[in-house]
Amino acid sequence: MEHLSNATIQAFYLLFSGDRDLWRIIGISCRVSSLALMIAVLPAIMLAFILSYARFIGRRFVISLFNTLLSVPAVVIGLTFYLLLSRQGPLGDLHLLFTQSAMVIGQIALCFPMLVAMGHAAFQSADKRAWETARTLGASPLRALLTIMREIRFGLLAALLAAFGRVISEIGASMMLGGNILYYTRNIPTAIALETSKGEFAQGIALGLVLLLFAFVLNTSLHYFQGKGQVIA
Amino acid sequence: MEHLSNATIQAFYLLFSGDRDLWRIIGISCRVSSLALMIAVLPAIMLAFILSYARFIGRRFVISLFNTLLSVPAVVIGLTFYLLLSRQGPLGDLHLLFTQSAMVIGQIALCFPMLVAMGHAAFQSADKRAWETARTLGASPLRALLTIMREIRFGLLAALLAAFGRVISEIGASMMLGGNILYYTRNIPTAIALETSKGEFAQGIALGLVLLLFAFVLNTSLHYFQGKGQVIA
Amino acid sequence: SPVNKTLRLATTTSTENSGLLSYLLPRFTQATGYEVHVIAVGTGKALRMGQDGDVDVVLVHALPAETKFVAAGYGERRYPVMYNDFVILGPVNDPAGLKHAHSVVEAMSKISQHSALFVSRGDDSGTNKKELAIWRDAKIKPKGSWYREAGQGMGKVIQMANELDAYTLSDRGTWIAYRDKTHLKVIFEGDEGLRNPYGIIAVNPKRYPDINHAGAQALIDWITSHDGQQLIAQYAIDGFKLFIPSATRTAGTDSK
Amino acid sequence: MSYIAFSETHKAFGRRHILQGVGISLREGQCCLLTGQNGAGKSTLQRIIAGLERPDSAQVDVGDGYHSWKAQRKFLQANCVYLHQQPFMFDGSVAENLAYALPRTLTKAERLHRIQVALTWAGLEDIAECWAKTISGGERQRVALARAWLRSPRYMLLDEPSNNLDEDAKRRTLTLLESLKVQGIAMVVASHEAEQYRCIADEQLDLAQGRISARTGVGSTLPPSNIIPINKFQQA
Amino acid sequence: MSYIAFSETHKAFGRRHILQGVGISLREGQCCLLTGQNGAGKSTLQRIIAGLERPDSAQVDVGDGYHSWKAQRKFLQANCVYLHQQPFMFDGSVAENLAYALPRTLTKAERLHRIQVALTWAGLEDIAECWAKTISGGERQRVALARAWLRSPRYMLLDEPSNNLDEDAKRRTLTLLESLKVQGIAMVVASHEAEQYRCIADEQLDLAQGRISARTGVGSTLPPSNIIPINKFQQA
Ligand SMILES: Nc1ncnc2c1ncn2[C@@H]1O[C@H](COP(=O)(O)OP(=O)(O)OP(=O)(O)O)[C@@H](O)[C@H]1O
Ligand SMILES: Nc1ncnc2c1ncn2[C@@H]1O[C@H](COP(=O)(O)OP(=O)(O)OP(=O)(O)O)[C@@H](O)[C@H]1O
Ligand SMILES: [Mg+2]
Ligand SMILES: [Mg+2]
Repeated sequence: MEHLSNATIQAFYLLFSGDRDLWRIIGISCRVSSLALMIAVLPAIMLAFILSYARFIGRRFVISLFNTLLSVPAVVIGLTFYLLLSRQGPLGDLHLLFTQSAMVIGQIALCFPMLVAMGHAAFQSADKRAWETARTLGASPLRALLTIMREIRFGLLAALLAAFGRVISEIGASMMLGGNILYYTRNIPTAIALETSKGEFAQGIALGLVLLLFAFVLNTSLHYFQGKGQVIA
Repeated sequence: MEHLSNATIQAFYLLFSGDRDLWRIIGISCRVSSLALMIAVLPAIMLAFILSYARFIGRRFVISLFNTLLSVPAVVIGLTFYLLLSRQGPLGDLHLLFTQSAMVIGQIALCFPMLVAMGHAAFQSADKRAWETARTLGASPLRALLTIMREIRFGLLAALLAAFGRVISEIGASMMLGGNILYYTRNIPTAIALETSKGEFAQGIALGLVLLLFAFVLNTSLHYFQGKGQVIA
Repeated sequence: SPVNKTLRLATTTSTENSGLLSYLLPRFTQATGYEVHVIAVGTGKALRMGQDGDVDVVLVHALPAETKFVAAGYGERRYPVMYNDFVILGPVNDPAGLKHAHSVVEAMSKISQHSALFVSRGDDSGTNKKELAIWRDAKIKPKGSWYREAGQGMGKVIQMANELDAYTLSDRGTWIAYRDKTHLKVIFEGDEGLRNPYGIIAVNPKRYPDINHAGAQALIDWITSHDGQQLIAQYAIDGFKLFIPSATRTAGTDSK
Repeated sequence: MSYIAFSETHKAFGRRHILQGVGISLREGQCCLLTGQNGAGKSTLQRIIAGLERPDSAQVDVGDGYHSWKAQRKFLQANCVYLHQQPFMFDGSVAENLAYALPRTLTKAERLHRIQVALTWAGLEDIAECWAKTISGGERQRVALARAWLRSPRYMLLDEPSNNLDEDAKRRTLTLLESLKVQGIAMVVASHEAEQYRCIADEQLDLAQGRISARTGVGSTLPPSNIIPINKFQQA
Repeated sequence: MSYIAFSETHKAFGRRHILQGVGISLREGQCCLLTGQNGAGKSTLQRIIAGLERPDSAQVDVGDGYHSWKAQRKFLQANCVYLHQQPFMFDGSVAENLAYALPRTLTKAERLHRIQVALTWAGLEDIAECWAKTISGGERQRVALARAWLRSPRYMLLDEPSNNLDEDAKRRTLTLLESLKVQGIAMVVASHEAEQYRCIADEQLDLAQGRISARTGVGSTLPPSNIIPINKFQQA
């Protein structure tokens, strides 16, 4: 335990003394995960909206499907894209394997179902009159959509945070597709996995705390934008 | 690719021909994850409810905290409990390490924040009048709570499915705390990880499909209970 | 039959992935009644589990670390069990010309001279430690974009080297298991400096009186016995022998 | 004789001081008509009486002397029913919504019987099995009223009960309230259609500028309840 | 002269056939009072006219001959405003809710001006900055009415517009509707308080058993709109 607190202190020391390796790892985590989220979020929200407001055959099947995809281990996603991107795979010519792009692709595949499933639950909870009122007051479909999104922003934010949590903390896909190459594709979770596999548990935990700190800062700032978390009539 | 379809066919063959090893692995996955969920769900929902309906200092901090905990990699959870349960740790005398109980503990820690954060988002979306109407019509607080839960069952179900997805697919905690011991603590995701590390990609994917199949069956049956997923006034 | 039937063995992924353990251990169980729970992790983590008393016995391949482990009193004694050797894998066309090297140090120097891509385990495993020792002997600080530290298991690193057309250092067991799945070939092998010895150490019962020391000793006794060694010698994948038994010598360190 | 008396009730939302020392009392079999402009605080007052909204301060007597609202809240919630200005329907059929208000100790036959009576009274037999969230505005109001009635409380706080109702339903509502009065139930009806309720109201309280400004005895021969000195209540 | 004419409008919910071939037409500057018992289908009809609810079948003419509802839906949504029976407030202040209905092309000064006018009309200056989700029932209704007015549509479908309003607000609403009529806006007002609207209604349609059973010209000297032969419309 003492060991642990030492390692934590050391990790924070490295963090704030601007240790280059550590910041690089953090930078890769941030870049890859935020890119993946940014790419996934719009289409996912649109799909969630369509699944809530449109009526078509197979709608419930699609919803079930996305809920099911939440149960796919990151390593299976990683593996699937590995086989696609590998030299012998159909997309081998792109030479994407073991690059950050490959990690981004894997993470998109990971957070997309989460965004759709949770986003759908959020849209589902919206008052139907919100859409009607917006439309009848002359809002374009896009504006009406934005209005509903504002109404359910708590739910959408929760979806976003859950998706963020999923991509920032996953190891399977980053490991398979990125290869955990120092300075190139090693991000915080794969670095943690590495330290752990070395038996350097304290280092692993300390890195975990760094990750937590980042997530907490992000969270709190998002909550700030969201306003009061109160139940209203 | 051909390799892959062969492995899939083989995996399903094993599945339906009642291969003992495979079913044991599946059984361990189901037992551990469902136990973890069952233990976590009630306290988590209660906490989510309190965070939505009660007013106390530090409430928003607690909400942020649980959202942040979504970003903790499974391996860090695994590591933390490893250090607690290891012989030298404070709980070493329980001799829980490398048992299914340890896996259950790790998975509880993994799904609890998910249930609280998503459950809170769901309660947040409830109409305040639901609680008031229930109470004024003579419902006990418990019955009123159940009534609200019924009103927001879509959101709660989504929370449950997300939590299920998290525990059924996580590798880090099961690997660290269970040790991936064949017949004892090897579950589907750790088996996938093992096959993958052996380069047996096809086996890995095939096991992933088995997992998917299970998740899909569970999902569809849950959706059946939930009723129509429609937006209403 | 024994009182405490379950025995926990922490070992490296290479022994587990090569299939050796699933070949040996059922026979051990038959002979002694002990059931072995295998926890396959990296060498560093395996030793750490022994140190913490979470397992009863460790089977690893990182001689200096093992010596330290025993010296620190974490383990009782180290018994040599077997060895295999490391090989340098690389693309068939061998861009750095390793084929003509006379020693492993020379071979590795060539890689760095040509700045040919090299994928390192980078995870402090036995194999990684071996690789670093060779770099040290060659007086080279591996750095630069040609040197990729992967931080993953052996199998993954072979796959990566395959994808990147890079060189890498692998143990023979994993290589044999993977040889059908890659374009890589063994480019350099057979040097004395590439030997990879495995040792088995029972966790010190003085530190943890309630661990299954009897079982650990039984496993050690069995695996270093004539029968056990015979079985190791016979173990082969597709006709390739993977391990050479080495327990005939007395307990302690085996010669380099 | 049971009663509830509120005095010195204050409530502000932000800087807007809505109730500034309001006093009101509800007595067995009395119907009190609460009027006032939009935003005067009628609903707020009713919600406070029903134990649903916390006042900034209030003295409440439910027969055991004046205590804080918080101390009396349990009693208020258990004995009052508040009919929301925009009633809320639970997810389920109309019949299920009605069943919600029944005590859970009743036998099944008794439950069915009471629900049937309520459905008949409200003219909702046809839509008993409809999903309550989609019924029309007036049907919703009827269900809410019937549901509140099935709860058989001692105090009823009705917020605009005749909203959305058609002529016939309005008439039936009045008849219902009259019979409830006879059964000894105390009522506070907030409405903008005062004339409708004149015939059953014992007094009319007009809420303006945070105070009850006009207290008119209507119909009833009793003096307006609020004027009865507090000590007289406590002797009762 | 702009108009909308619906004919043969059918709508069923499950097995309940709510509208069975209803015809109605809205013409510039005409106010049509829609009455009927609870559950008669008034709201449903208005929602269909506003393009919000899909009828099972309907023939709709908006000046270009009869087409299906689906084909005319865009026009209906763009030209009609429907005031919900229980109005919905967006998350935001009262002023923001009003601003929502304004065209986005206006200058800022113009926006502010119009909002100010609406606030003044509705008597909501005091609560302009209040969070619209928590305002009182009557305030809500006023905001919704003012918001619909700011949209300046050609057709207004008002569902119980005087619900929850106090006397003063009711009077103002009538005045507003009168002036809107003069501006040439066509209105359909569904209400259970028919007498209130008699003075501005040109005709009263009574919905019962899925049909418009009584067509009474009120006040206006024009014949009831539905009786005008369709071909006459098409010439216009
Ligand atoms: N939760 C709240 N937060 C902030 N302001 C509120 C809240 N509830 C009510 N108000 C304000 O308090 C005032 C009184 O509201 P209340 O609903 O009691 O009025 P009312 O007399 O019932 O009016 P109406 O006749 O319109 O129903 C209103 O101006 C309203 O905006
Ligand atoms: N979405 C829906 N699903 C099922 N039934 C519905 C739906 N909407 C309305 N109904 C039913 O259709 C009937 C007509 O409803 P509508 O709201 O049009 O009545 P209304 O004439 O406006 O009544 P009120 O005077 O009570 O407002 C009602 O019986 C209602 O239960
Ligand atoms: Mg009110
Ligand atoms: Mg209606």
